[in-house]
Amino acid sequence: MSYFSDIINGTKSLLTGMRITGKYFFVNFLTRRDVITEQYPDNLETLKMFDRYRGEVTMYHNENNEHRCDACTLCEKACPNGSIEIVSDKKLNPETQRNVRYIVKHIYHLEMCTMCGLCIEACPQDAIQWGQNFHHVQYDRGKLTKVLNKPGSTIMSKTKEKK
Amino acid sequence: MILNVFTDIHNLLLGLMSAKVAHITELVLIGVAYLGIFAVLGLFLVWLERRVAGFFQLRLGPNRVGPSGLFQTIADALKLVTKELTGTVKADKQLYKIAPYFVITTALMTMALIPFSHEIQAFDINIGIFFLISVSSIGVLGIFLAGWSSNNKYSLIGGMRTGIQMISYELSVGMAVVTMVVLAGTLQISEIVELQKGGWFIFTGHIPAIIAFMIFMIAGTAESNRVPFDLVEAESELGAGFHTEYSGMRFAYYFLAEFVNMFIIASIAVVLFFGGWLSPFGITDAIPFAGLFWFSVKVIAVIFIFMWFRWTFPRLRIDQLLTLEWKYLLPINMVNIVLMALLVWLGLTF
Amino acid sequence: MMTNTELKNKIENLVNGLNFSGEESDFLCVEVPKEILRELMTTLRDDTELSFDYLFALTGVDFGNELGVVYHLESVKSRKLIQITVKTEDRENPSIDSIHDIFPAAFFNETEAHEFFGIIFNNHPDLKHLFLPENWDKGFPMRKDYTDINMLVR
Amino acid sequence: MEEYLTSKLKTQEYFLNMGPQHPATHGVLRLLLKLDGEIVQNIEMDLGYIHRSIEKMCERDTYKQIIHLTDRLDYLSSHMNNEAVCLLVENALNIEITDRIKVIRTMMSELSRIASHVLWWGVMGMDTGALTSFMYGFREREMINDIFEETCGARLTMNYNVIGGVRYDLQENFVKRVKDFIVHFKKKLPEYDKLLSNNIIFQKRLEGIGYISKEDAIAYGLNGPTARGSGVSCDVRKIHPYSAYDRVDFEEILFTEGDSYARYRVRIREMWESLSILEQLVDKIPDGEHRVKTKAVIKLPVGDYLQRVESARGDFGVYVKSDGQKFPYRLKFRSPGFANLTALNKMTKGLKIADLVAILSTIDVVVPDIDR
Repeated sequence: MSYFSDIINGTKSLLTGMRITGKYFFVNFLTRRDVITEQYPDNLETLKMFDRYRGEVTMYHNENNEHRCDACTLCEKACPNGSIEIVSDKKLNPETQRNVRYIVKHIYHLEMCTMCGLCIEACPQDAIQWGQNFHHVQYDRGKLTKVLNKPGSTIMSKTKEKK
Repeated sequence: MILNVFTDIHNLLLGLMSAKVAHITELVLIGVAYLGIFAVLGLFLVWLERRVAGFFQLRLGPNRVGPSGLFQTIADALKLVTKELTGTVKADKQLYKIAPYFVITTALMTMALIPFSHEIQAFDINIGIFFLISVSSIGVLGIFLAGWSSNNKYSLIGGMRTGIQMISYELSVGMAVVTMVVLAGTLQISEIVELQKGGWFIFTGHIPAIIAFMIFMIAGTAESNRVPFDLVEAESELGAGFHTEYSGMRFAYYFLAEFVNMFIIASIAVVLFFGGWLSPFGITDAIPFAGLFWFSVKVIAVIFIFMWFRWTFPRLRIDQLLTLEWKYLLPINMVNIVLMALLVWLGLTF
Repeated sequence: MMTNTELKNKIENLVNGLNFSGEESDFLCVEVPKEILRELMTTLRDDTELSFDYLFALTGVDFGNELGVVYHLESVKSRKLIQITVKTEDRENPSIDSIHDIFPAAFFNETEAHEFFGIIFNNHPDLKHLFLPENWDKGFPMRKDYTDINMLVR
Repeated sequence: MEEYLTSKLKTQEYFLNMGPQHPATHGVLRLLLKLDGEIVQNIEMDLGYIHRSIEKMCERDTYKQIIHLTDRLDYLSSHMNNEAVCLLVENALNIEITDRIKVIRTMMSELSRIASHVLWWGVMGMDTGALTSFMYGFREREMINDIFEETCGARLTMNYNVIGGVRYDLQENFVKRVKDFIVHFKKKLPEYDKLLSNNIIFQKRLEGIGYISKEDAIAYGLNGPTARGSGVSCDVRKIHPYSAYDRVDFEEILFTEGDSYARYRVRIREMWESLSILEQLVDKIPDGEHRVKTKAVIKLPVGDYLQRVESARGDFGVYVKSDGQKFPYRLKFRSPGFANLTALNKMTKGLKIADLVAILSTIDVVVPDIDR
């Protein structure tokens, strides 16, 4: 007798499954309510990432094109994959009459970065921070190597308030 | 009115050439027309499948090219046409090239029997259903040859599975059809439809007809190699099964033929159970070509059920496939035929 | 549950020639000469009171002068953990007895230790390259003296 | 008749190369199958297609830098992997962490577990041919990933744990989002059962397939839900409680059938248990520091350290041999997937290719976890 009860129970289980998918079909067919996918390139304008989103490392520049990086190389040392290289030089500070290190290039290899955040934690000046940009697509890997300090930028004087 | 168009063309051709040549020309024209139907139908059904799948899966499906993504499949087809035809080095070249045409030809041949409406049916032979069943079983050769000739083990397994599956499920399709033929008393398709003017067979045949319909749907799914019986392709096991090594247009042939086969199975179901082109209660019987509308609606409804199966069920294993056929469907089918014969004999049908 | 000291005494009575340490830490560490490794493993597994029947991890270690394997065994019954170390001084042709027939779980782990440290496990039937390419001939990557130009040096 | 046939017909076993690119191998696992028709006679494994030698990389990294590498092992339970390394260092240095940290870590672990199991469920459906379950699983996973993204800044490689706590404090939205998720998921989990678990085809595909006995499960070192399907009690959350698991009330799911369907049901029931853990904790997140101060340079004393956590795949262990430097002398990740995979041959022998796919799915392999 289990032969027939097998058939009946089996059919019942199949119909239950069809009811679940059918429900979603008709809801989506009529109202699009349960559609969960993002319409990706279309929603670029409205797509906003969360504040903590780790997209890339950026350097904060204020409106006078000034940054806070004093070339201490702590971020370079903290990086596990060597994705940060700092090219620095020394110049004479006219006020204090002492040689001060300043950064020529803060090179950031996005292609090697694993977004671990150790550089940002290591930075004593809060000079580098997370950027929310996730759209890193490039046709050439070389374009992923970025220089974080903008051309012509200078270091902020210490008296200015920290961000 | 439109019927006149056919006569007009006929007369025009007769005026231009001798009767024999005109006849052949007409046949060619019909063949070309059916090729067109084949392609459009295939592309439309692919689009429908993807769109329906999208809604089942909380997605939208194709929605960029054309209204509601309707031209997406045409774009895909264009891409496939331009693609290189690759193959394995040690493939059996002749069989490898010939295999897709088996599938295409049989699909086209069976399509000739489909009564789109009262007026549109290319080939109304008096052994229609029998012809349909026998021709459609040639198609399996195409799949089998593809699996065999590709010189790929995945293809081979897929091809072997086809053989097993088709031989088994052909029986059930045939038996379910025979059940309905017992009720109809004829094999000619147009006659079967005409007989249903008094009521569709699924109602007049009641219990055995419903059982036959369910069996036909299950076996039909298996015949058209769709989930839950898509062991031939079984993308999680065999990659792409028998057409792993096919690319470009040859792949497109298989792809389209799969969908056209689904259409054919659905059409047979509509003809046998739901009165073909007949409108419900004969409301539009007077309007010519209204049958085309009703036929399409019914076929799409049946196809939707196939799609519903596909996007709900897991796949069976090969031994379970055979168990289902030989231990469940076949015995039930046999009892069902006897039941139907009894009903017809005792006059218990409506 | 047994304390580490009790465990130590218990094992000492069963097998001779072992070197114990780490009685205060979470798990008892045993250093075993490679000749009696199999004897110790069999005893630990089969003794009803100990029943260390679950090989948790098998780690190949390069000790500098020696190569060795660290086994972590656990008893499913008592959830007691024990660490067993076995060393071999021969760096050219290091060999340790395989325990894959005592603990089937060791089978692939021994293969791994073989290809990364070059330790040959006696009586292991299939010491093939599991992770590395089949034609790998650049030495044993996890050894301390292995160098690779692509390796980031700190 | 059969004797006559076997004497006349020449049959041959053949090899089928499954992977590294194959839909069912969940990544780049390569299996060399020895087949007799469709029946699997033997499986030879070839791993290492995604081997990055993370253990060797760890030997040149400080303990802080190791953490982000563990994300890349079993990427579906990256939080638990992080936690293992952090717990190891904290226990070794006796760093006292606050209750808040413990609770946050526990909640995140359970969310990760649900996210991993939900994905597994979807893929399980896909491997058996039911394609729709994948998207349904992703719907729930998306909600969890949003929680992660808002709290940790990343969806997959979370890297949320640091030594001595967690990187950021919880978002104010966190509690609300988790509560929303609990409500949502409680409605959707029964649907999972209706769609797949009770489906007759699905049951027949899994029942009695891939059997492994309790003794074999222990001997092969199986762990996690795979072993619990065979009745081996091996939940690290119960046997060696860490973080806040000693203060929540949950059940260790055990099934004794040992077949694929038992393993399937273990994971489904585990989602319910994770949900109940979340429910117990979500209203009772204690106040306090989210991160305690640690030394800038972390050096572990000479010795051997082992820390185990229950990741979504099972018993994840970190073994560190320290020589007192700031780099570990030898670090070993004991991966649960690798141990589970060793029993694949035993489970699959004599079954069909379709069964192999289903079994591979029920032991829930994540290839980076196996290759490390």
